[in-house]
Amino acid sequence: MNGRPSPFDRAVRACQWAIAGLTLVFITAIVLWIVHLIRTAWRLGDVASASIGISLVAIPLFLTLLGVGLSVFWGLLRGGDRR
Amino acid sequence: MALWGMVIDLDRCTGCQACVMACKAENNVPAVGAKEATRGRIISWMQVLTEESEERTRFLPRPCLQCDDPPCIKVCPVYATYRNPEGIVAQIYARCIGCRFCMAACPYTAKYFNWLRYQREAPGQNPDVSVRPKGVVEKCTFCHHRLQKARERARAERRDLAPGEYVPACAETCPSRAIAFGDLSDHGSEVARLARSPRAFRLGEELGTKPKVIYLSETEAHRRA
Amino acid sequence: MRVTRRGFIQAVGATAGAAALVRGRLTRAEVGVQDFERWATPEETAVPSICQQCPGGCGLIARTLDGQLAGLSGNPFHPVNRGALCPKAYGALQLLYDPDRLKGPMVRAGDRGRFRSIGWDEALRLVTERLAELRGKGLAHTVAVLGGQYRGYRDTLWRRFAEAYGTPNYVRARCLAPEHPALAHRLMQGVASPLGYDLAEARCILSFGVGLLEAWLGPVHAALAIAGLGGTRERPRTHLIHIDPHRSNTGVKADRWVPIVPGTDGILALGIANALIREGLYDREFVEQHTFGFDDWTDPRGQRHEGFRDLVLSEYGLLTVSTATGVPVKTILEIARDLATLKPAVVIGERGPAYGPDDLHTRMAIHSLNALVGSLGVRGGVLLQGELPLSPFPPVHLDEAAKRGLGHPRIDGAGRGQYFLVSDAPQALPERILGGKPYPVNALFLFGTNLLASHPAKEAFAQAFEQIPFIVSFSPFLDESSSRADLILPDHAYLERWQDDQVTHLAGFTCFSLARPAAAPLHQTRDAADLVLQLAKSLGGGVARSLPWETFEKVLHAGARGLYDAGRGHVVSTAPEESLRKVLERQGYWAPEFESYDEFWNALGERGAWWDPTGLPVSRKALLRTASGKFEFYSTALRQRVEEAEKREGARAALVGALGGRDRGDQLYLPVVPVPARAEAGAFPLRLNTYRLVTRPIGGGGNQPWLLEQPAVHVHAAWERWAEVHPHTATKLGIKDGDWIWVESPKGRIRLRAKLFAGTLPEVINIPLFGGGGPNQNDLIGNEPDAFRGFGLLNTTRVKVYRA
Amino acid sequence: MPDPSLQRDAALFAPIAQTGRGFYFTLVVLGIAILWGAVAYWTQFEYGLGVTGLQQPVSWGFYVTNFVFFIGISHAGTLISAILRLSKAEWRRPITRMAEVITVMVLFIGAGQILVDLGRPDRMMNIILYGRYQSPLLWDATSISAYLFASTIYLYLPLIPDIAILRDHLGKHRFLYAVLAMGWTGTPRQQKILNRAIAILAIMVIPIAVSVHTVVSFVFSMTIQPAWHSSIFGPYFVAGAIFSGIAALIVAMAVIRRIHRLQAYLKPIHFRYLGYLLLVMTLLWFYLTFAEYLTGYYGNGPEEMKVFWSKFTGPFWPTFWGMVALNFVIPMALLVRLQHHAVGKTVAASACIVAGMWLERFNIIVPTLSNPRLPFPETMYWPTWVEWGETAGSFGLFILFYVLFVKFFPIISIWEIREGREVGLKEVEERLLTYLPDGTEPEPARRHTKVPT
Repeated sequence: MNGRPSPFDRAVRACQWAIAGLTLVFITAIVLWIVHLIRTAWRLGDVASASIGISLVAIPLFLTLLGVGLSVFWGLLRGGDRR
Repeated sequence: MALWGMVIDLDRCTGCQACVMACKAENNVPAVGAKEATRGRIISWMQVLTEESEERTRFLPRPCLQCDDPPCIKVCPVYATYRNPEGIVAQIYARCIGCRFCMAACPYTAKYFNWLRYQREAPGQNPDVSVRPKGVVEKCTFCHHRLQKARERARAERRDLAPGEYVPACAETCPSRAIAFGDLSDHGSEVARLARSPRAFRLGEELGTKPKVIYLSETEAHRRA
Repeated sequence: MRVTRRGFIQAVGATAGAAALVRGRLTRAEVGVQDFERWATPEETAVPSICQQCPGGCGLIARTLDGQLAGLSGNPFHPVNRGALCPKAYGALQLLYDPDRLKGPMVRAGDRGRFRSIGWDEALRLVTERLAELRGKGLAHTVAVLGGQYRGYRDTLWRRFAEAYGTPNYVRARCLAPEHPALAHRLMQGVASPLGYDLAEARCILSFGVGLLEAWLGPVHAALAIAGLGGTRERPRTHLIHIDPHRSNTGVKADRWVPIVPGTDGILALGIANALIREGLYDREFVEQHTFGFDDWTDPRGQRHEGFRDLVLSEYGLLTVSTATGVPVKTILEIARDLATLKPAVVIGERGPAYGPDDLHTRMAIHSLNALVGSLGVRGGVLLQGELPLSPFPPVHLDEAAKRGLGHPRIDGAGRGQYFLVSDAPQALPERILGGKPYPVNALFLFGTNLLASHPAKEAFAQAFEQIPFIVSFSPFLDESSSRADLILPDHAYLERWQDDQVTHLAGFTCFSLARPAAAPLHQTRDAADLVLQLAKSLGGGVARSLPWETFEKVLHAGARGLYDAGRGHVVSTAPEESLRKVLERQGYWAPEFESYDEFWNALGERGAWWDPTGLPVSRKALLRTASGKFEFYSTALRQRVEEAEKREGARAALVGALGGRDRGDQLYLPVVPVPARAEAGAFPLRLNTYRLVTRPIGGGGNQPWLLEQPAVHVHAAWERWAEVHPHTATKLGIKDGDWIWVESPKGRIRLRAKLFAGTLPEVINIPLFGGGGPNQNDLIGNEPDAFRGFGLLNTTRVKVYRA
Repeated sequence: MPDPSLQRDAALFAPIAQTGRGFYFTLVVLGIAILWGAVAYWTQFEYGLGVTGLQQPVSWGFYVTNFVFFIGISHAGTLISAILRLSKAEWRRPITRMAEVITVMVLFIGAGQILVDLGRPDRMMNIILYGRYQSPLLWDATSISAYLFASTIYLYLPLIPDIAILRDHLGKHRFLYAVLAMGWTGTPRQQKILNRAIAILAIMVIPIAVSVHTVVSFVFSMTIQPAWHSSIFGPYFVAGAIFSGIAALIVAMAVIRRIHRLQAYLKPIHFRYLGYLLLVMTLLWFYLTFAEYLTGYYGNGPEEMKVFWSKFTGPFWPTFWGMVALNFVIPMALLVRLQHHAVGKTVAASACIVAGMWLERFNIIVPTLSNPRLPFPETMYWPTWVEWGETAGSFGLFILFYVLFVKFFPIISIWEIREGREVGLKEVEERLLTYLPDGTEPEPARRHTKVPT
């Protein structure tokens, strides 16, 4: 199957990369939103400590989830042709 | 910076609701109509409650107590309600998303909701106060617009705000002079003096909300029922 | 929220387009030129006016922006309310802008109730023709005027017009007129004008059902006076005792609320008198020197008369009083002791329309307590209401037709026979009009009153109205009465017209309030007073000469000149200025503030009122103007009037019958109320008691949503009509809070919502006074007039209650 | 060429291969429910929240109850499958995916309830632009989005091998399956990556799931209202969530077992084990409820007691005692002896528990709001057709998502079943040995110990 990939396979591959990209965008959006919330709280002199406290847990959590997802994605796609 | 507060003397209050009607006229608070009222959706920023107990009945006019540590502000997800530096808990009608979390958090149930579109532009309304759309929370603002007008007049005359120049509608109209209003941080003001009276007590003192509406009652021995 | 299928599909289709539309509108907010005008800062004025929602006469400041009303507040200068207002005042905003107000004059088209609009000139021409025709045919007396205003120049104007036109029938149909209690005071003290009470200074106030804080004649003025009830360091506490079947706001704020069987206030007063006399607590010095008829006495013809003291001690033992009134003996004793020890004490007996069957003697009995505790002529006691020094108008010019008309007796029989001592007896009108006695009514003017809703005899009035060929109503609304009229000439709302108020019931000081029109008239309405002047001019002859002014403003301008020339009192102004004037006047200096009358008139228009705080007629000489110069328990004035009536109509005079019959002998003239037999329950076991809410304006306020939405504080009710049932009675009848119940009386039944309320006696059902359409208390209260004064008895109806 | 091993698991492909008349009938029924919900929400959007039964003191009602209820049900999935996977309980194989699907589908509905409850839904962006992290609502938003993302990946990863099988052997949806299979060819290296990722996720999902429902309880316990402001709310909500989660799972299992005739895979032993787990949770829930109300009762604070008596004897007694009956009395009666009719008993108990837990959330939210501190007049909250409609719509939508998932993907994980057959038996045997003292040899099993199936 390692001849030139048929248009069907190329479309499938494109979709898969799109899904991976979407996941990446989704998680970075959430992280950026949390950072924005912290900045707002800081700017308004609101109780910024609460927001920072939560984000200390939330941001790494999202990043690790992203990591797991992308690692699986990378592993499966890359591993495919080097059987 | 001023710290606006109010003292309501329950021994003088006769429960006539002049404060309620003055507040509605001043702030364009709508009359929600018969059907909505029977469904329990009357909007009444200042509401006179009746405390019944064995030995006696007591009228309790309850505006928003403008707490210094308001439980309603912490829970708002969009900064739509905040405590301004002068101690008045304000409401941004344009930002409120209507999640009603602040209504659930307020221990005095002093916040009201526009369940339907109750108020339209109508003649006889006070142009200084905006009419609230449907789906937002509204509350007593100590007639904040009067403070702004009084401050503008004071600034135009290049002088400080005189005590008693800014008085909310309810304090101005109370026929038994039960409502005193002024700057709590000014030690000499009448409000501060009354707040130190032995008859003074605060509603829900143990909740730590530090309300700035202080009640006076001779027989405070009768705590809430 | 009807959602139709088509609506829904349209909506789904529309959502796609909605986003684009919103997008478009936001970017392109074009600003038209006319927007700039709208945003220019409006021209703001603060016009003093007078609140007409109750007879209190409080001063208002109407804030208008570019002529449109934007808010109301109390007039800080006005002595009646000092800047405070009651809840009703704010109803004015919704009254003025009520969409149901009549836009212009209407004339009946076809049968009653159907109207078509008409021009002002044509309408006035109709009225003038009819009046001129009646006057021409010598039937001037058959025109009747039913007025709802009992003081002020509007009332004087109507009275002058009626007199000049030639009809004796200017009947004032207003339940809350202070004229009723004044009669008892006149018979016992000989004073002509109504009495005032110095509540602010009194240390003990005993009120017999007087709604000080929610009804009577000025809740705001009373609240300001007794709000200091709690007393301060330098002034001890004032003790308020409130005797009323229903625990109203006054009952709650009182130190002691005494529930009582409705209609038995007089008997309780005599019980208290008994306790005072038996324990020797009464003011011995005052009674001996300044009263007459207290002890037994013999008249010049040698006839022995029993005194008030022995009568009270013999017939009004505390036990009999307690059983009749439902008030425990211990309470009566305690009230008597409070009254005697806390000086100065004042007793107020002004319940409003009527106390019960024997209303005159009840009020005399209550007022006699004032004598027993010696509160006449004492600071904190009873005051005499001073006279307003308004300039007197020239006497009415009676031409031939007027003299002939005035010769006829009044249609309601006031001033003759049974109603000899009374000036208005509206209750008697219906059957006299229906019966055509003494003559049929050809034309009726309705001004400021809605009898077909607010009067117990409303059904009878409705039939009477059918008989009257020509009815003109000045009501600004299409209410029950005006809808039966032939012609409606809608009056301005009170914020749109010139208005004056001569408040009568205050703490002694005299006050004349003046209101300029605050807002431009919204619709094609005209001031009723101007119309009267216009009618007088068009009728010509004596009528035109008696009412020479073109507009009502001129009338006020002419009348107020007396204040300027009086040489005392001043236009109200800021507090420091007032106190300075008070100091000066106490030392006898009085400096005129204005050079010319026009300046005075403009200042009066700017600040809203004129008053004379000093010269309170408190001295005993001023208060006791009877023939004997003393407080008369045994009213010689009443006996003299009775003898006069008997001379004219023979032994069986109607007046004697009304007072209780010859067999009562001396008790006819003594403040003594016969103890009624304890009636057994019968078909209607419960008693009906009506009371006025502080949020119910005159006329019911049917068109003021704010007031209808939060009517009361002691029960939770909104927009609905309710009856208060005592919890014990409710459990006996199986009624829960909030159920619909039928309240039935011999006259009729209405369906109300039940509210459980413990603030009453178990056998009493309380219904607040509702105005306007829908089931109201007048469907229950029978047409049972007070035999002597002709006014309807509101609390003698017996009812029964059952689940709806 | 039918692969012999596929032939054995043909029943697992059945739902995807053919779509019977029943499928379309359920679609119609669900469509009606969703339409009612849509009309209800459109009316509310048009006229405002006034069309519901909500009123002045009771500002929250059905929608917030639904929010807590659906987020509660979402704990069925990842939490249970993660725990079973980590504890290597072999009987988990047919259950895990079913549970994970419940989680992912119901999370969308749960989060949606908050948006339905907003007075101004057109200003939703304000939460993004002017968000304030101090509000528990935003904690909810964060933890729910984390849980949603984690459980979606946790559902998707074990699904990849099955999608690969479908891609190779099923004619339908080739492109969809090709994309979603991520080029899975079953090589040992890919297998290793997948197993490692699933193991990591299984560990991560448990704390996230627990955090979600603790934070949902913070929406109430962070306020100072009577009967809300208590420290037991965190564990109480998490226990309640797991409790209602398992019940929902059992109901789902029973329905799928009957419709798609998977009796061979979902055997009574699964229901019995889940039944025992349910019994434990019933007791735990009762213990926490008892602790909460006893604390309130014994403390005897005036506001607390007002709410307490309004639940026990006041206007809310039907919902309160209904909850106790549905959550404790009936499940105890049914789940104690599961020797016979295990399936019937557990499903009945689970249905009661699902209803009971909805009532429990209602009992927490509405009574406290109906009894404000100050002496306001009594009010009674009654839902209107809009609220019933929205609830029906939510259930309809959830079931629709579920049915569509079953139509496109195997509801029971094929490769795990196969792995169980080939690897599972030997591996369990070795593992059992490791538990026994060293060097013991497996003796032949004695015949008379009867193993319940």
